[in-house]
Amino acid sequence: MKIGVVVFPGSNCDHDCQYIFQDVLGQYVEMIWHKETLLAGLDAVVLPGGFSYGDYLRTGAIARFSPVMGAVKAFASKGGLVIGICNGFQILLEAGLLPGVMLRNTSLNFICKDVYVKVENAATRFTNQCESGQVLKIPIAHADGNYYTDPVTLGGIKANAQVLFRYCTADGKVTPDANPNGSLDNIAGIMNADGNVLGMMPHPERSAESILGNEDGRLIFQSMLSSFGKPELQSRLIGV
Amino acid sequence: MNALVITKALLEQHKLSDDEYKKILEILGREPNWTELGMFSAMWSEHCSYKSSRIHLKKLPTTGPRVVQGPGENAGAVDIGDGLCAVFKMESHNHPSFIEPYQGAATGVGGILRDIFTMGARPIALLNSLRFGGLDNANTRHLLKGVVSGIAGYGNCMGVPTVGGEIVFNDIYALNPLVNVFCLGIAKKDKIFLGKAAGVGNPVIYFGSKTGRDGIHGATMASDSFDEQAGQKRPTVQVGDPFTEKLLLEACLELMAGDCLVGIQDMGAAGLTSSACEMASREGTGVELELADVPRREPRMTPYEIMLSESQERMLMVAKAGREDEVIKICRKWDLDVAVIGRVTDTGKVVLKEHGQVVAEIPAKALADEGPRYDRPSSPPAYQEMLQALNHDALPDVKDANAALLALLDSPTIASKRWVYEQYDHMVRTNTMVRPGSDAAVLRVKGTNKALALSVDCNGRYCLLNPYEGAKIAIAECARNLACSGAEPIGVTDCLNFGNPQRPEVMWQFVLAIEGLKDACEALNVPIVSGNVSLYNETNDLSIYPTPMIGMVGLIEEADRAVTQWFKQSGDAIILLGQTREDLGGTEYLKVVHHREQGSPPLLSLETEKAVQACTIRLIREGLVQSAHDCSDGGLAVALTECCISGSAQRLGAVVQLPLDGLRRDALLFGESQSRILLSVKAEVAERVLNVAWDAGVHAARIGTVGGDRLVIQVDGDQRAAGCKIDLELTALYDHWGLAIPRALGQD
Amino acid sequence: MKAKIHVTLKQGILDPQGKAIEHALDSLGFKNAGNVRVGKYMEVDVNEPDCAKADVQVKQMCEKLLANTVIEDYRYELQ
Amino acid sequence: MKAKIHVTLKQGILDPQGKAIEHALDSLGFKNAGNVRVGKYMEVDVNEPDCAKADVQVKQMCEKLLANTVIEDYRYELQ
Ligand SMILES: Nc1ncnc2c1ncn2[C@@H]1O[C@H](COP(=O)(O)OP(=O)(O)O)[C@@H](O)[C@H]1O
Ligand SMILES: [Mg+2]
Repeated sequence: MKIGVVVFPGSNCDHDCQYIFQDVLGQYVEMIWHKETLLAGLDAVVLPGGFSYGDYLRTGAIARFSPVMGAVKAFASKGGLVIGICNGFQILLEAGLLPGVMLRNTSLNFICKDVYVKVENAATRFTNQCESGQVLKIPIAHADGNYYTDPVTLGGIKANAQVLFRYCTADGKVTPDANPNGSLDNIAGIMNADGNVLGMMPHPERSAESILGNEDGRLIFQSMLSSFGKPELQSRLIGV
Repeated sequence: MNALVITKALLEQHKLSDDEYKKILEILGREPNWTELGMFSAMWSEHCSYKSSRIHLKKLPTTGPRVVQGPGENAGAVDIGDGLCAVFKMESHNHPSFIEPYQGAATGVGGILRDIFTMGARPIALLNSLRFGGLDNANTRHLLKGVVSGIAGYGNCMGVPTVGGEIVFNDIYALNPLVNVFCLGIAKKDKIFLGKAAGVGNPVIYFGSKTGRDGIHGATMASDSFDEQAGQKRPTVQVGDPFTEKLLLEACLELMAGDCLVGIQDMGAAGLTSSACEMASREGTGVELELADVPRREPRMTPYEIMLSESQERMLMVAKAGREDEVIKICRKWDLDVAVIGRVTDTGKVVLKEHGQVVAEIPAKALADEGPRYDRPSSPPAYQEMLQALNHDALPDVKDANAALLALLDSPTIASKRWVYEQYDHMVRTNTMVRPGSDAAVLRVKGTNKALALSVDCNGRYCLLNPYEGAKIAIAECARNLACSGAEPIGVTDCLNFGNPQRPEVMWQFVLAIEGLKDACEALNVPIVSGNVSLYNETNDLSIYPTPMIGMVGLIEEADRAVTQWFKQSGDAIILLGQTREDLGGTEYLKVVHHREQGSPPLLSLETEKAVQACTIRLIREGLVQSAHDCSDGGLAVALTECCISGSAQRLGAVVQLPLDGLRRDALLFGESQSRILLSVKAEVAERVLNVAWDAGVHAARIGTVGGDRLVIQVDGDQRAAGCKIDLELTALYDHWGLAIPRALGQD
Repeated sequence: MKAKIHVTLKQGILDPQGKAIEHALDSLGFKNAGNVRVGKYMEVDVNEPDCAKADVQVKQMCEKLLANTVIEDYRYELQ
Repeated sequence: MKAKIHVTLKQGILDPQGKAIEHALDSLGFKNAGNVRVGKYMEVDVNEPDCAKADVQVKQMCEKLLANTVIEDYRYELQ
């Protein structure tokens, strides 16, 4: 699989995403400077985490005007796979590729810790290697992950099974206590109606190697690969 | 050059003594102008010139087979094999953080990061050592919140994980908090960059942010004591811009990947002045700069302001002549301001021009290296004997050990720092194998099988009671934290925070502490490769405790062998390495329960320490160890508690049986005897582990078993052992240890 | 000309910052204070002598970048 | 009464946000825009009918909490 990882000024999980796809999963990865206007020959695009443009003004607000975002929109509209992680999710929201906005965490603090998310829909190109209802342990690291949208939109994405991940307890209960940031309906990740654009706040790339003590996040990347018909990964697995 | 009347008041403002001024006259052969006076003042400040400390720092051991770069450059570098080296350093930002905690701490992080990436290393980890007053004080709470969010704000945005640190709360730091930040980066061994202005005719290039009027006199302020008028020093506050620094980092690394760069240095304290004169001085060259070409944020800045501004996120580099366009192109790609502002010369002088007119001219060496050096008088304070006297007979032994343990767990110095490190991104760059919360942070080194372990440590109270022993213990404990993860120490950086060096008792503390660091480093065979001195940490004439903060780096050859401090499995055997003595002096127990900070710090035998650490590392390497945790603040009872409840995945209880062996009950449970490490091992290898230890000459005993949902510590012995039993539910222990800090902050 | 721009959260949108400040004011003893709302205030120099043109430009800046109109309102004055 | 409070960075203090926004406006084609400064705008209800007393309170809130007077200025109106 050919994967493009977009580098915005201020991206800081770009290398981490590159490492997972290239060094751990053995895929072909291209780093894409944000001034690029063409995305040719790629199977999937990653918008990595970080602080694009320092997250000044609003998270993702400036990055969405980067030249590359026009290409990302075109890529997505032709059905290309796009995954936005953390800041990448925030950019997808600002760019209108996914509905809703991010508010500040209710604690106002940046929060970095492991959380549990429940897979709400396992029949997608991002989750097909998970069981429906499966609980994944994946870390979050953000100050603005408090997802919000209007009730009509919320109703729509729920009805359409676009909510892929919700914050939950270790045993899979979606409770207010399990919600780390005040996110509406405990939403941790959503996809678009066409099912090819995913935004999620937790960082699967940080929990995809046994040497880091957790491989749950890997299921998401493996799902992406398998949706390209490559369930048998020729991956160079590190630390297994 | 405009004439200037040098008055006493003007010199005082610039913190230059009469003798120092005389020396300036000698060097120049004339009176300095205002700009030159300012430049001397900044470069000869304590902060930049180390005038009170330099002759003592020379005693520190700084060499070894792994040392690639020792003190003197932006940071030290140590060989870790595979063609790589670890580049690291620690810095203080105490005074700025007291004035404006968020920005002070943030710009401290910014400064130490630049020190690392100017060397050609990509920063991969930050740690921080903090000292505050008691949390019952509203201003301390404000400082703590501000400092923590400042560190988070900068480090998180940069994408460099903050993987560890330590915090001590003591009223002595209430009006003089300490904010020390440590950074480590990885560089190719043959691609280390130095701050050298080599090659006459080569262009001197400025890049990064524009220059504003921020922080003028920051370097002299860092050498200021505070008084009630601290508020008036406020305009010197600098605002950090981590986004620009991130661009600066990427631009630097991209420039360094090519071959157009000759030398590079960041503009830290004393801004353009220090970078220009130090780069020239190191190489024996001169530089000539045109100030009109310096990118500026504000109109009508004078040469004085331009040269002394401490605007953040700026760099100075010397490139190969003719390669300017390449450099400019890369800087522009990263949206940075960039300008060729001068050339390297062979005059040995820093010459500054404004629109072609010379506005300052000073020999570079004189500014950078020939500042004053003082051998300041030192003598022990009159109260030293009183401090050390501790009559054990006057201290009632513990009657309710459960209550004493809970009180210790409530002490914010001992309590979990989770509230702090959850605000730091400690996982970005996906190297963090052991996150904050264990004795040392462990990071794998991508592309190798190795890992690095990092720890920062210092017990200021020990150093107050005995500066020599306290400093020794700081080194020993730091190394012990590394050993508990399975790492061999390979290098040290320090940040020596002391009071006013013009007080003989402060100099006495300083000199003894240096002796202690030296002896401990030599015994443990680990060099000091970088460091920083922060003096004048006093407010209203009250000096802080001597606090020689230590940052240590350790190497683990096989990353997957690293262990953490918490228990792993029911049924595992608990083994204590090392011996418990009657060490109550200077303990947290004495402070919390008896409200005394007195006595002699625990005895440390460097020989024993070395044996215990070597034994632990060996056992871990052989894969025999499930968990390892050293006994420090709060002694054995607190260490056992932490083994039970500090793991994030699960909590596991323990049943422990200790012999009293003629000790006091409190000394057994809460005494801080050195060179002790708690291991948990699979029951079937317990015997073997004990044998390995005894064969290595290390005292070892099986003291209990992991399991259950309580911590039970029984003490056998005579009648005197009564009341000494600890028996508490893990949930109760966690309710104190885990929540003490958020509770004190009203955020539980 | 100078544009003075206010960006505020729409009515009914949760304001975590406002809430936190309200809470802090309360614990500082300002029992009278309530209903805190936090927004942004920006000043932008617009080098355009024609008032009407400047107005169009500032409006576009707000719509495109300065406000997220899903949750925020904006208003501005030109001076 | 309602207090409308503006908190802005002091003259000469670096405004990283303003800088980034300026840059963004420029690349969006707003070549006329410059010198962007970003501050906070807050509204606080003060349940105190006496104007003079309310004034004292709001001033204190600003000094103690709402503004960081080391680097920020504030001003307010009461309505
Ligand atoms: N300021 C801080 N920032 C990040 N982590 C911290 C900080 N203070 C403490 N920690 C973490 O909390 C854990 C316990 O710290 P400490 O009690 O000082 O350990 P030790 O006594 O072993 O040196 C360590 O993992 C440490 O890294
Ligand atoms: Mg320890």
